[in-house]
Amino acid sequence: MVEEGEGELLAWHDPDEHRKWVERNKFRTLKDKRMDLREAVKRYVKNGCYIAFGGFGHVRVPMAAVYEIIRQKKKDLIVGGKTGVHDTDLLMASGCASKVEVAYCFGHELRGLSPASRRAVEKGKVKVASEWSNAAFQWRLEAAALGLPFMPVRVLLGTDTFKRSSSKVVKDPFSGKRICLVPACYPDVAILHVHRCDIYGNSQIDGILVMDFELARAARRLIVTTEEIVEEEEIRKRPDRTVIPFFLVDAVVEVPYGSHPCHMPYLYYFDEEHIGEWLKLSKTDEGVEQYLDKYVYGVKDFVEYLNLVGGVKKLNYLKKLEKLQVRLEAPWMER
Amino acid sequence: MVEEGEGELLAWHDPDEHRKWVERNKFRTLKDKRMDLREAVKRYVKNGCYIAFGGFGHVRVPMAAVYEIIRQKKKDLIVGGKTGVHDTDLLMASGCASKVEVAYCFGHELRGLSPASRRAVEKGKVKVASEWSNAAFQWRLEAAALGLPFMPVRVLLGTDTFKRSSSKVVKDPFSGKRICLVPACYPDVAILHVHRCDIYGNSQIDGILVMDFELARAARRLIVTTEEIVEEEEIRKRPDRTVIPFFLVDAVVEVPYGSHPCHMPYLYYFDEEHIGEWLKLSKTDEGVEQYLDKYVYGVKDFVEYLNLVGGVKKLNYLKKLEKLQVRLEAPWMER
Amino acid sequence: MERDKGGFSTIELMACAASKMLKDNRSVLVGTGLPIIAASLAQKTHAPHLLIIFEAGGVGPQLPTLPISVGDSRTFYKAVMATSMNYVMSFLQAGYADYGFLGAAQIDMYGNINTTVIGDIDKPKVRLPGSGGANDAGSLAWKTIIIMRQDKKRFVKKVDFITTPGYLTGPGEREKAGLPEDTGPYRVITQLGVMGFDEETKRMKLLSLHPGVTVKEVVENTSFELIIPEKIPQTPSPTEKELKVLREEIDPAGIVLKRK
Amino acid sequence: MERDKGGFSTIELMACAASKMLKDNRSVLVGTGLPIIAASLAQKTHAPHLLIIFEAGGVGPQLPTLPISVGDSRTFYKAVMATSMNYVMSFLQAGYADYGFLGAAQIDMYGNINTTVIGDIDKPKVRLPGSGGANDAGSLAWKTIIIMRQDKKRFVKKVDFITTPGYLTGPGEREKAGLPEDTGPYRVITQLGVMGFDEETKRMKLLSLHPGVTVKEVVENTSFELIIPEKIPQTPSPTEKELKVLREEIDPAGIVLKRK
Repeated sequence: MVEEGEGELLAWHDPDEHRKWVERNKFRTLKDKRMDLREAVKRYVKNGCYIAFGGFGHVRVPMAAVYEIIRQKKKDLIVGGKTGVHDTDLLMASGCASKVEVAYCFGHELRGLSPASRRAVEKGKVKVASEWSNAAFQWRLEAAALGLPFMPVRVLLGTDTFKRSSSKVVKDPFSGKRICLVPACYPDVAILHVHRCDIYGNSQIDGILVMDFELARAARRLIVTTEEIVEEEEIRKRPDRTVIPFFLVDAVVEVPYGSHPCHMPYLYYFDEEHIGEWLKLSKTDEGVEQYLDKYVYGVKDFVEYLNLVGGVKKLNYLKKLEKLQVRLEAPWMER
Repeated sequence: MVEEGEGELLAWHDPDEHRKWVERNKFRTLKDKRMDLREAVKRYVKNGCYIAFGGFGHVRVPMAAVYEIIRQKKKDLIVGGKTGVHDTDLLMASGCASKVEVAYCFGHELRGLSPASRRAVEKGKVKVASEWSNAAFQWRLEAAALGLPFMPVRVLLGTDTFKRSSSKVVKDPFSGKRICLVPACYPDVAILHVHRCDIYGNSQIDGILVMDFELARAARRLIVTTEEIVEEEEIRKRPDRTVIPFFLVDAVVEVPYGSHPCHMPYLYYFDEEHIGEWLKLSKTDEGVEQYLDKYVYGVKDFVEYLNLVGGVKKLNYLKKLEKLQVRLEAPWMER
Repeated sequence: MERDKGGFSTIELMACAASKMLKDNRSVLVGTGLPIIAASLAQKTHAPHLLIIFEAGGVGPQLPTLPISVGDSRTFYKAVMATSMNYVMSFLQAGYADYGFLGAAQIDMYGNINTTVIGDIDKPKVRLPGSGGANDAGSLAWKTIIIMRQDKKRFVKKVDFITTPGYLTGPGEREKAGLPEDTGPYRVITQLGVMGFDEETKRMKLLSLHPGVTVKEVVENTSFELIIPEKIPQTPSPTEKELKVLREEIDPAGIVLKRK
Repeated sequence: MERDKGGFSTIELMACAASKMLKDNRSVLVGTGLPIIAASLAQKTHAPHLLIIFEAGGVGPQLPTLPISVGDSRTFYKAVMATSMNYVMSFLQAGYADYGFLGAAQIDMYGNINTTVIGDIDKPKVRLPGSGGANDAGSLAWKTIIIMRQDKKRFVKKVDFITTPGYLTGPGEREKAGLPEDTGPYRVITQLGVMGFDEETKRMKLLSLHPGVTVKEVVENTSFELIIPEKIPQTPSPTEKELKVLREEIDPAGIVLKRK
């Protein structure tokens, strides 16, 4: 070994230990895994666990599940911030997360920085355990998906990002050159939002997969939230469309619009009004409380939340927006 | 390094050297790449080059291209025998190949061993450069697809297969355990048969991908033979169905039934009669000559070959067989 | 193999014996031939939730007929997923494959397997196909089951080439080599009986004799010292139901069951 | 940035300058904002075969409107391929990405970039988003183009944190660190001018001044010693055609071009 990052090594397991966990805990039983969000989060999101979410930025993020985690006041979550935007921002703002691994966090892309999670980190309420790049994080998930201890990569090298990661640099015995080894990342639980799945969890995603193909295999427990549940027959008709096979899945939760205010490709676009409201309110701790009281603690479930954010009219607008039938309006465009 | 295989290291490049090759030789120009098989093979399959084929066993193998290679009497090919069955058997039998890397060769699965290529190896006409497993070979292609010098794997370890490979064993700095590093395999040229593509090479494959997703990226030059050429628009309608993007592709050749006598999932099944004829004839060198004279040298193109093997009637039967509408008959079932 | 007096053939007996080893709610990586037949039989009898996986990418198919190749469209007919070898092999490596089936040209007392060459690798007497997916299954599946013919040339003191790892040179050697822990050969099924491996020494051990077969016959067809326990049960004969399923549902054309 | 006397805004000038750097028949990894605008402009002018790639998986889209996020469905609208980050990043690693666009909070004279933190990483004054795909593009793309604001707090002697590698501490250092050969920062585009890197020393060098900007202004807004050649051309003003394409086709709503 030539060099070693000083970041905290999290969510890593010796591959043999992980194999044994899989052997003892994951079964190929074709059983109905439907449950409600409350139950799924209660059962699989434990205080202190390492959690990662599907999607990217504000795209295909399982927001209904994120709200439910906050509603259940989970504590000390360690969040895999693999381009974690709205999800990680809310979890840090709400006090659910106490640690984060960062590839990209604290920002909302074009919309600007995240006041709440920045505050949480700057005040020391949330600790950054390590730094990564998007590709490095994603290759950590691939290493786990492949049951490996690490993946060799040609990024991070030479930077402080490497120094703050838990990677190692070694000499490649083939080329004689330095190469970076990123450790596998096996999240305790992952939550993904998909376009459709059957009651067993066989899932299809339309459009880009981002890192979900890898994440679904890397995670030990997997909750799938879905826009709709379809017949098993429909999945088996086109098996080459399956992105997640049932035996990886522990819970199936049907949540139409389950990514709101994020964007579900082909179905609905970003709700900029709502994201804007959050970005405005989250400038202060009081604003965060106000937001959570209204949209999370104050509603009994996701349907009530959807009504509160604008109901059918808003959802129809977001659908039209996705289909390019209306023009985008966004608070951040006004500036 | 703990241990080192003594197999010949082939098709490996220093990743920096490969990157420079890519930068100089591969372009993103969206141009019509259609050409006939003769031209494609002439242009990209050079004597002495390292070649690999798509598909698996007798499934989705670009046989029309294999016949064309033999017709052009290419010499000293090094074949990546990543479950190379009918393709590698013919290339060794015809004298085109002089070296092979073996994961699985010399056999036709249930149909028995390959008399011709076994003879070629046993008589020393073809040299086995190295031994692999299927997974190891496929991870070599993945390493190349990722632009890496190697992939860590947990196979080969402890065996003579390892000793005859060009892999190395090192100590994993994370777990402290031994791990095998398989070198990247960058074939000089690969030929894949796909269900459909556009004139630029954007390709779709239905059903399993085997290792073609990796091979298409690992190879420096890529010939795609296709059952049909479709409009660019059709590809762009469902971009998540694209398995090979155009800029990887150097030549597009439309060859309906281009996998015969192999099997194209959803379209046509194995031609057991023809495979049986080959297995019978290839028991002797004379038989091989007879086969090649009749089906390769004796025909001017693939259409003439298709007529010779049974024409429309045979093709209709193979289609019905694939759709489970008729019963399978095969010479090897008679034994 | 012909049908014997019991009303079943040895190959049918072997299929049933293999089938019984496969537990429900687990997964099995199969090849064509007897393994797929055994796995199908298990699904249709005691293990309805057994997941069948093919190395070329087929996961959990509803087989309409026996596949000829492990990449054949039958292997992903109405499947749960039609994916890639990378995906399937990654599952194996991550511990998701409970059983792997292998054939072998030679085997030694530690279950090391040769499917590469008879004679010297540089001057082969008989060149065999090589590993294929065998080394992968034998390295990564939790339990590997070997189906092969038993005779002195196949059950050898030292295999000509270790294609696929058994217990290598004895207990702990797999782990020392870096192979996944707690994996290795589980059963060897031949035309004579069923063998397992002694927990302590990892040496091959006779577990059951097929009806009509004697210990002497087994010993005479083995070139190494087999552990022979005092009491050796008989391999259970196929039940009526098993035979019916095998002959009428799984392989009505006799593609595998009626081959010699 | 307001429209100046020349009839175009600084941001329009920057978009045009960036656009001209992109050669035809090559590929560019873009983020949202100015990079996607510059790449679109190149496609619609001198580089019709420029391939646009997004890190989340969109490859070669026919953008119907400006995407807001790099994972947005617009990034794979009528695309050549909608794939994964693994696939796209693998392309970068294998040498298929010619250009990568980056933003930066701080940059030093070797083009090392900070987007992680202002102040101490353990006691951040301002916590920034971190690398995202920046380290990847900066490590793997052949040429990285940085677009940022130029002032003394951003063009610094030493960045608070090297998020993304420039030339590190000088010539040969990238290669020594194990990064791909012949890669690195190519251009820095600011509101004042365009900078490149000296071939020999790898230090930042002024290449052109935007209309109306003086060398003095540039120097006053840079905390490190910039190489100033004797003759410094003016950054070409946008043409009528470029402005028309920018305003009417690429960003008619002014999502990026009219932002402050």
